[in-house]
Amino acid sequence: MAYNPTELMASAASRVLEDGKSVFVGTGLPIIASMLAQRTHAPNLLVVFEAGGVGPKIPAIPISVGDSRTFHKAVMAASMDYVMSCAQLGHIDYGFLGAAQIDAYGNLNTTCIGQHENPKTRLPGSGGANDLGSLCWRTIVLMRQDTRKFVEKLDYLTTPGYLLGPGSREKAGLPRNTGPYRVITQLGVMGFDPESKRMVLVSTHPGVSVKDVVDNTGFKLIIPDHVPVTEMPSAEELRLLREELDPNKIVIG
Amino acid sequence: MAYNPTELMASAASRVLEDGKSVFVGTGLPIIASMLAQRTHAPNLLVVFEAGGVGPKIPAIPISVGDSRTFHKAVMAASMDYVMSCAQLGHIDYGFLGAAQIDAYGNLNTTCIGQHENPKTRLPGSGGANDLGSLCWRTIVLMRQDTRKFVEKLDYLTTPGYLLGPGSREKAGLPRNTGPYRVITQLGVMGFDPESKRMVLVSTHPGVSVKDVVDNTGFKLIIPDHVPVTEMPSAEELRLLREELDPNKIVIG
Amino acid sequence: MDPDDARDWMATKKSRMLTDKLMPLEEAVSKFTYDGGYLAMGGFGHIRVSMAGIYEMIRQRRRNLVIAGKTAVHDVDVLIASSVVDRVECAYAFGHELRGLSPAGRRAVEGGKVKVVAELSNAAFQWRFKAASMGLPWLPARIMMGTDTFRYSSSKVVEDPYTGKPICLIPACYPDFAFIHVHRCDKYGNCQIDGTVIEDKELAMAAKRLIITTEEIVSEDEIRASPDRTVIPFYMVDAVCEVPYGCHPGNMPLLYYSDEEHMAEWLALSRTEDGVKQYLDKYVYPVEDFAEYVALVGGEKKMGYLRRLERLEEPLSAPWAKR
Amino acid sequence: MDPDDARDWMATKKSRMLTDKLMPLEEAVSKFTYDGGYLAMGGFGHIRVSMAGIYEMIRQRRRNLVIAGKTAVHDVDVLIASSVVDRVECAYAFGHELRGLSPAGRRAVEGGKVKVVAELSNAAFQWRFKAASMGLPWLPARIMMGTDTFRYSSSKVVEDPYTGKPICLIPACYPDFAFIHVHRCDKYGNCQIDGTVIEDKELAMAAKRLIITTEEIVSEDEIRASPDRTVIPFYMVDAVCEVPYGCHPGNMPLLYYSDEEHMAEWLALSRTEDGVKQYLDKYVYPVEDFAEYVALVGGEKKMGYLRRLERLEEPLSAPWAKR
Repeated sequence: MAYNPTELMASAASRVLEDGKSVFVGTGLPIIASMLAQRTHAPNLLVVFEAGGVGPKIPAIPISVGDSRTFHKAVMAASMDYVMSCAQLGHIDYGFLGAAQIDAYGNLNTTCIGQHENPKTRLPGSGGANDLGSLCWRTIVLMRQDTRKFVEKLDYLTTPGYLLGPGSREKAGLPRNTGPYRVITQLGVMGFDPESKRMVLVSTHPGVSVKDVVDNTGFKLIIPDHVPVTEMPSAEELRLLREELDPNKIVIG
Repeated sequence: MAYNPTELMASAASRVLEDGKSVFVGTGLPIIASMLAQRTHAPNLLVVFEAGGVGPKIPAIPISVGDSRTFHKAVMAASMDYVMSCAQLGHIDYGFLGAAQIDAYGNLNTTCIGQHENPKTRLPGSGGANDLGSLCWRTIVLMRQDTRKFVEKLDYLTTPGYLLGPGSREKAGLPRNTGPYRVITQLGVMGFDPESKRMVLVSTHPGVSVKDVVDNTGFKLIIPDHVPVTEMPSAEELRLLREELDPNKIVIG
Repeated sequence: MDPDDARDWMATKKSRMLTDKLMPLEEAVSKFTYDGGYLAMGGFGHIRVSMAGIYEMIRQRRRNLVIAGKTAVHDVDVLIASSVVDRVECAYAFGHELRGLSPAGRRAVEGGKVKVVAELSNAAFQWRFKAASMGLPWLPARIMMGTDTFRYSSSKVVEDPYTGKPICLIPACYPDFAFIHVHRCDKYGNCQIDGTVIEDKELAMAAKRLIITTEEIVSEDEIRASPDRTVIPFYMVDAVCEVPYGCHPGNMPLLYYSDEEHMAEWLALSRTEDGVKQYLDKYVYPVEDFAEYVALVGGEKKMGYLRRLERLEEPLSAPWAKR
Repeated sequence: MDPDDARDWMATKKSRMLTDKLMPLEEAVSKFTYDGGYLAMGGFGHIRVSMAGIYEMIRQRRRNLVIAGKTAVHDVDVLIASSVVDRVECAYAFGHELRGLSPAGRRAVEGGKVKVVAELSNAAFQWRFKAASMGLPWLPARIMMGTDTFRYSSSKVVEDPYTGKPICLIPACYPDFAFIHVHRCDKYGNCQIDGTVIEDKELAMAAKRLIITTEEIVSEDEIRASPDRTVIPFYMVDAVCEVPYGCHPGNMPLLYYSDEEHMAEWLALSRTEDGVKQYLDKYVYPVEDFAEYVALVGGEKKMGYLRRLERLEEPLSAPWAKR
């Protein structure tokens, strides 16, 4: 069954999520991926929104991470302090992030391209990204992959990945045993080497070669001997995405 | 009209309170005094309880500073964090305290008589007293006066008055321009000298001599040249106390 | 506890899985409380304290507990009298508010049977739980400084790097187990409380094990119909026990007032060790469960009276008031 | 601001007197906002933001404001486009969440017309208000460390005297004036909010001046009938203005959804300075008050549609979605 790259990303992201775990989500693809997980393998995935929605039954895609759909039939409509405190206390297993730039250690830039004082492109800033990147146990980055986005050096480090490498999150004062877990793009799925904390290729999407991924990465990506192919979205996943989760094609396109 | 010492203390305490100000109260006499103020000269006195009740229409004397009467028809039923934060932020004008011992600087003991590790008498401890004594702009102490209670040196300093004298609250880190304002006993009303921060006699109750007060004070009390007599409770105040505020004589006796 | 260790606990010992946690109180107490542990009770004074949980711990003869004396009144008094608690972190204890001092609690401390291991204030206790609830090692506060209360606390004073003034750092407190009595919750532990929440939102997050006793179990749908009324979400909760009148003889706001006749009985009996034994032998040890206790203390007739008292339909009598 | 100075402000400039604070929004804005001041808006993104307050400040041609970009979206965008704001403390700004980036906001920053004076995160902003609300100079937090976000913030990192680990101290923020849009309040300013409160409880306490816009004025008795629903008590509030639909084109939870047709119009027009002028000349400058604005954007018919949308009775259309 044919699918577009966004549908594949949604499917791949949903499969990272586990039943009975919690996930801190932003608008767009993260919500779609989380709802997809809830309707397939993870019915008890607890979805948390930064404005205070905890465990809603999301009736339709929220436009804002604070809108009323983020606490529709929720177990709790709390406050930002409450959910951020939950994250700081270790209750949030996964967090979704996006970025304009990422480096080999999974550090992210969502603030500016060019100099901060005189930016070529001004981006929205951290929002909750720095908080999620600091406090969730594992973060999942969803973004497009090309050499302008996968860079050797960020123009601005908005959200911490593994910073300068092994031990440097802890040295900076960030919570122990946290950090980026997966990076999912239109080309493949990446993870992080447990020793060096540098980005490693986990799988290439169907029809994408390892060389395609490497050519679209501006830093040295670790390539294992054997790189599997990302599982395709199932027919049921595609049906859910198209008919139930995003019938107006606001996110999926 | 005849009155008992507790009625006089309630009346004297209520007269210290001002309309449109806020007061943090504990159970017993402070509530009675605050309710009396509301029904006489200070209808807009805002009463706050440490368990979270803000501005209730108190229907009957609460037994506990947290019971449901402390937020009956209140403007807000909040939390301890909320009201203590209000106090720390400077929203609470007055606070009522009681004590087993007080010294010349208005420092209070509600923890123990004798050594802490091996007390002769164990008392309840600070409760919210240290908080009120630290954070309210002005505190009012209601207690019995005798030489075992008005002492040169406390067995234990539970709640800060002026500590060691001028400047020492600020030096300790407590909020600026705060501290004890009045001490009301069965014998008279005391205040604090603006320079030395030592206790000064403000008025003696009807029928009580300055010597009676001095004889019942275990430290050197500052006696001004002219010491007025505390105003007697009015007939209306006594009616309110007896018929409306404490008809079962739980507090007033 | 280092916040990194607290995070590990919450990640591994608490679950974000929506599971049915309904169980008899007896089971919850035997599963989640243990000798020598640090106990904190939700509510405040005589308000919304899970006395059902207290009596069950006494029946199970828990020993050597430390209790958070965060304006702890009847709870700490009977726990001391029954030899369950032998150490107290004290903000307020050994007193019964307007009713006077606690004969049993005072006797135990003055006789050396119970140790007061720390002193602090009510706000300090609240902020200890709050620090924990925020995943922080401590919270700053402008209280306790300059007093013996500070000296006997576990707080530190440092120079504030912003203002240059001294500031008190109050360490987080993660009780080993806590009981919170609520108005209603679903079987997963999503709880609603009416009236003041006091410090229970924070305590629920701070507690390593949390037992909810509730006046009523309601459906998940009812909770989800008004999510802004949820005070404690399910993933903080370890056990849910339905115990109507579970905070008697205390006050359950908007439902029933405190039972001052029962309190007077306790205050009179607890003047002596014999009296304490009499009380426990009458109301606690031989009792199967809380429903039997409710029958013993006056049953539906008494509960009806306490409900009317709460609705201000009867005048309060205070039998302990001697004047 | 030193917490002692904040205390002096709250003691002298805020009143615990229960006084009628009802006034037209025009008066509240002219009385409590001023050029060069630091502004913070309640709500979040497109949710429950007092757009009525925003439009009134534009009409009164306020200038040189600094805004708390605490996930500030349409508010900061039109304030920048109308030259009211020239500095931003940025957690999230210059974007419209799912709708994409803000043409007007980006153009102003990239052209140097608007300066980003600090960077921080959403939680950091929340905790800045929370520190203020607690009367503290700062709150500790385990965020921002190790990043440029920290370097461009006003926070400090110190060694935690308990754990020995680095910890971030986030300074209190006391905005000069803030607007919070609520579901209902009485004439004194006792406010209720339905759904998530986001960070408004803290912001209400932190703001030196607080203007409440409300969907509805209710009686004091109605507030006092359920005091546990009060989110902001009267003594934080300086002005109360009744403005139905006052957060249009945003979402007022449980009442009306965001107006994506209006947002699409703004997003299209704001691509050019001419378009911005067109928008302001149509919807803001010539408008007498918010009721006239509501009529202009579609009146009761449009509001009925947004109410149905909120109740999920109509499917959402997203005219800005080009795909």
